[in-house]
Amino acid sequence: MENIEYGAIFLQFLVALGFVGVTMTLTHLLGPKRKSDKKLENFECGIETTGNARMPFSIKYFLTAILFVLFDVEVIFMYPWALNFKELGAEGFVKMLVFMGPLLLGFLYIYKKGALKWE
Amino acid sequence: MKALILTSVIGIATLFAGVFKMRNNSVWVPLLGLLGVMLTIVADWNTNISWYNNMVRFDNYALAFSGITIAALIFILTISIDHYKGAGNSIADIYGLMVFSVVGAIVMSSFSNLAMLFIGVEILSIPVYILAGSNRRLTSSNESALKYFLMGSFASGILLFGIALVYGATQTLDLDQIALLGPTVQSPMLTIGVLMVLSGFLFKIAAAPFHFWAPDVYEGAPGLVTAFMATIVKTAAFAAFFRLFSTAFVSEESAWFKVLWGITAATLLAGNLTALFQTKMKRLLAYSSIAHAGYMLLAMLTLNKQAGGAILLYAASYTLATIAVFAVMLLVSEAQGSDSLAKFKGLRKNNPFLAVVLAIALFSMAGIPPLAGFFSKYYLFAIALKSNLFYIVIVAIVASIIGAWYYLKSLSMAFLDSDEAPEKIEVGLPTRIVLIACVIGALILGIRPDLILHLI
Amino acid sequence: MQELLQNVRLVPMEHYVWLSSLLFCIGVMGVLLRRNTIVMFMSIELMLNAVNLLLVAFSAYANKPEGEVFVFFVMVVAAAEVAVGLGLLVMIYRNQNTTDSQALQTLKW
Amino acid sequence: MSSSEILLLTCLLAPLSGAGILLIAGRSLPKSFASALATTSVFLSFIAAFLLFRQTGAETAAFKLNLFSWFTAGKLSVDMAFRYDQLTALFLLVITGIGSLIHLYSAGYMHEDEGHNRFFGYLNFFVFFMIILVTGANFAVMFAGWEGVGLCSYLLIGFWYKNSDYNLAARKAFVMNRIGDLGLLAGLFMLLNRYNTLDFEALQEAVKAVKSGDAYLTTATVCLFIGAMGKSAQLPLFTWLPDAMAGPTPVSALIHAATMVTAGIYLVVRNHFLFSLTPATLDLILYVGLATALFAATIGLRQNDIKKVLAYSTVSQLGFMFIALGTGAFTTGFFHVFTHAFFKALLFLGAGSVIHALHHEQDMRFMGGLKKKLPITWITFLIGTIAISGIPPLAGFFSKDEILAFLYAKNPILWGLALLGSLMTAFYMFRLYFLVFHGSYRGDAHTESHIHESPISMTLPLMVLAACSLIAGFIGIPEVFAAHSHWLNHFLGNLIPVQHPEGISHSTEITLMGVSVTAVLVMVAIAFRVYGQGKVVPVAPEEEKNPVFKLLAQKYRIDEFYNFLFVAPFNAISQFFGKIVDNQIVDGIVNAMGNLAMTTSGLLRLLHNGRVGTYLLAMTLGVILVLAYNLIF
Repeated sequence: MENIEYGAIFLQFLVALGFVGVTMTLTHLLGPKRKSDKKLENFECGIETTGNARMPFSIKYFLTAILFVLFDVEVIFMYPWALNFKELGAEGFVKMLVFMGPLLLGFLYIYKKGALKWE
Repeated sequence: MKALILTSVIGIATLFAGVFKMRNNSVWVPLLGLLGVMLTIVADWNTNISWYNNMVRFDNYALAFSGITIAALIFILTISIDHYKGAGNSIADIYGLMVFSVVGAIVMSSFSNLAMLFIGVEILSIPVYILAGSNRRLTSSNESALKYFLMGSFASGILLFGIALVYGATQTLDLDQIALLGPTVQSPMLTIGVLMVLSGFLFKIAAAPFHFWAPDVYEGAPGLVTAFMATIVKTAAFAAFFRLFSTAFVSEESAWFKVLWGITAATLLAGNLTALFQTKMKRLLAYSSIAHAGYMLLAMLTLNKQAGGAILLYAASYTLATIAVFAVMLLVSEAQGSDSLAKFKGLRKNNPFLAVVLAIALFSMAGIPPLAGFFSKYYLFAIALKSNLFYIVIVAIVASIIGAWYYLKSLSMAFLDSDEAPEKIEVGLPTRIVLIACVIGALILGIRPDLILHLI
Repeated sequence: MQELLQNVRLVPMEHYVWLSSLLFCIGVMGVLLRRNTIVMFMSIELMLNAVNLLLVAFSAYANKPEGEVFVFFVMVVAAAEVAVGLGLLVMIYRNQNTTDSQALQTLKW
Repeated sequence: MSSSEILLLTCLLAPLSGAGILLIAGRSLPKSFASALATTSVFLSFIAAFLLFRQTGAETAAFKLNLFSWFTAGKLSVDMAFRYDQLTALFLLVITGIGSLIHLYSAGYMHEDEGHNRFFGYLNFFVFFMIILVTGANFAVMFAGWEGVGLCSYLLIGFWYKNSDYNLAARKAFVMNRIGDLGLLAGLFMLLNRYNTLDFEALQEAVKAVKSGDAYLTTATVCLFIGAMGKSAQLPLFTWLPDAMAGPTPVSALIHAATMVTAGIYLVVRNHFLFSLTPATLDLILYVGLATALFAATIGLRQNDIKKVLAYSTVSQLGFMFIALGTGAFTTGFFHVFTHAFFKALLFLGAGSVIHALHHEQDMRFMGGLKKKLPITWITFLIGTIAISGIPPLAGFFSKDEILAFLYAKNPILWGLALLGSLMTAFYMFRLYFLVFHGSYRGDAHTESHIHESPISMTLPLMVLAACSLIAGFIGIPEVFAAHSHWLNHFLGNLIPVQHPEGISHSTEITLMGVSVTAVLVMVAIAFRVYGQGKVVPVAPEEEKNPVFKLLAQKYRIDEFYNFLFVAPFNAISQFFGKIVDNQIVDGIVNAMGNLAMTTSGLLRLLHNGRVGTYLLAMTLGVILVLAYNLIF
């Protein structure tokens, strides 16, 4: 590795972080504080909120999506294994089974808990 | 390694005990299983084997700290038999999460690779985020979980960035390699990485100025979970902290020593001083746990070999006292409807047993001989003085005087006479056993501290 | 594989360090400045991903795979964290009817 | 195990087993059994101590009883070891002897109390720790005893826990003592740091090469002395002792007069080899002792609570002991501990007997004329009063006179000041005595009809202690009167080098004695004039019409003159010290520290505003601080 001088970079990094911190503290301390409904409103998208805030949204849908993400992400461990499948041989296969076992147990658990029932 | 695998299996088994509707008996699965784990720890003693290309190493240090966390969990589970009486099936999930969290604690006390450190920290933390919010209907529990989660994952990010920088500078994640290469690396990346890892740890142990989350989270979380956080999470964090900084990062001592010195002093003072004003037991204990972290940081500063034993002794005596205080607090606040200090007034009248246990536990925390708390503090001060850390010891002694004040203040509540004294509180057999075990433990460690001190 | 590493090394390492530091700082600022909990989660994810980029770059330069393997673990852990975080958020939203991180401040002093 | 070792172990374990039984099974035991058990266990301890003492002569070598290795930390290894030598022997006799008498006394005094058995449990526990304190062969064991007696004292001061004032008093004592302990610990660590041992013998060997006035050692001894100041209630850490009178009177007698408060003196005497190497510390001890002796005595002049007078007198007498230590006369300091233990225990128990008879009335304004009603208490109390005032041949005379002689050798001005202190002692003690026992009864009639002498279990200890107060002084007859008559110097001679007041001829010494005795007698006479008639407020002479009586009234003018010359200034000074210095300045400093802590606490608390944004910001600033710390500092 070439010997690059990183000191300057990190000084920059520090200054950046420090600037954020200092400005926030200062504005927090110096700024006038007026609280009104308008000010407390969300302005993330610039669109006025309309209608009932209690929008009905499906917990079931959310749950399934989250569970999908969890199990889906575990698949990344299978990519390197699949690429080196031949080199790793039988031992690698057994190890992958050991990895998949608890995952399946997890699946069994959520199934038994009824997390996948739609009704 | 047996301990690690077995504990994970117990965690899964506990979850399934809930699925198969074992109801209130589900606690026996982790309880008996963890007793088994304790046996494997004893069996593995003095083996010192490293596993999987030195990802984890089960030396005596790792076994001793794993043992403390597992023992603490056994105590907490035993108390929960009474505490969660009549709760539904989801109780098994809570037990399961606690066991999984302890898996993380075991990883944190045995890692010898930075990747394992990160994984350990996350396995420890993620279940606790859920546990903190496990009282779903209660706003305070929600708030506690949200705060803990936001700040915890923020801190994880910082810790991870630090690990990445250390990896960049040394091109390895292995602790032994880092210790070997550390002195030869010139890159400031190593220094900055070490300091960011340090910040991540300081959050986990709730050292000032990273301690703000602790009182809120402790106060809002359900009582047993708070006890869990105050004992197991803290012990595990210190185990990992000391393991990392006394081996791999020693060469960078010049970078972190001074700042840790300042933080130790700040933690000692902030914890003890803020506690003076508290009127609620749980919040008071949160500040006191911050202060106790300060004492243990003292050992970090010395970094000699005895410091590991001193931290172990301190963690053990602190765990015993904390569990006893929490058990009493849970009983009282359940009977009185609040954990405000005023509700402890006159406890002695109808509940002398609880009052005496409280007294011994608080005396131990205040560091009054001949209890465990005194000797554990004494050793920390002694090794700190040996390392010529004169001024910080003075700060620590002043802090412990302030500490003694509020411990005694809360205690004298229990011994005052009051017309509103709590009625006789029924103490179940399991809780009684835990309380007596804690008191005896505090006495034994006070009389023969070297039983634990020289384990490692 | 080696070709890929060659390509990674075409960019000087300091550029990777710059970029991921910048991403990390943006993440930190996001956490600090935003009040919507979901956006705060996203910012934290950004911090983690900045680290992932850094790890991959270091790993490629050192010609050692451990950094890349570590990234897998970080991703899995991040996914678990997000699952838990969103779960908590849904719980809070159902109870409090808001995702504002400052709405909850009953625990203090 | 040799017979001596078995005796020493008995001495230790007897009170412990008593305490164990009483504290564990106390509730279910009948009161009479509990008090008998407690008294017997301490008496057993006394017998063992006495048998041990019988075997001990001046030449007997010290022996060490090593029970087990307590703990090891690095190079340091501390044993649970006990040491028996001449100094320990005498201390053990005092502790167990007076201890058993006070146990016996308490059996009568506490008979009506509902916490009777618990009380005896604590008392036994105290005796156990006190024995540990004086027998410990190293600082660690001694410190265990030191903390143990502190704990028992805390428990006993707050014994009547239903009164929150008493709890406050207990807490004050606890906190004050912690401040002292801080000094003691700091001293210990300094010694440990340099000599790597805590064992007294090893330490004595280790400092042999150190030359006098070594700065490090001076700092260490000053720290040790701060510990002694806390325990022995010296300026400025003394305010807890008068408050500690909230505890039951036998406790005041045993713990806060005879034994525990002398632990500070024990500490210095035990480590005389350290202190004699540090003249600066000795000077500090001398001046602190002198200031305390005077200060407490002036306050004692004006107190109306019988126990408060005795408490201030104890503080003052402790000051005298430190004066002796400060002149380097360690044996003399111990001598005063020894005599003081007897007469002060006697006075407290006597006061307890009075309080018991008057149904817990402690204010002397509502006493008076009790000598007929409480004859035994009266006689014994009088003996105690004479003894403390330093009138020969009672105990107090010998020890106090020795202190004064040493002080004269050092500096006649200091001698004058100390003499003033001892004169005030005589004055307020006789004031107390006259107000309580002479004149006529000033309380209400109902109580008067119920006054009766205390039971035998209470009067017997009084009589024994009175006998001891009569004769205890003879263990240290001044060498002026006969050569080699000072038994105490001889007995402790091998352990502690004997000092003699330098540059004082025999005739000077006798003159000094004469001066002090005469002055004391004058003081007694004045006290009698002012308070002896039983009229605290004299009749106004203006009311007298008859010129003859007017002439008689001139005598009252003399009274007023006395009043003006002695009582009024004393009162003023006493008021000044009691109200201004004690309440405002000393308490003020202590309170200011407390307020500072509370204010900081309140401010720090406000940082926890409950907003997760603030916390995250604090954390980020923390990270920046950690990263930038090395750049800034």
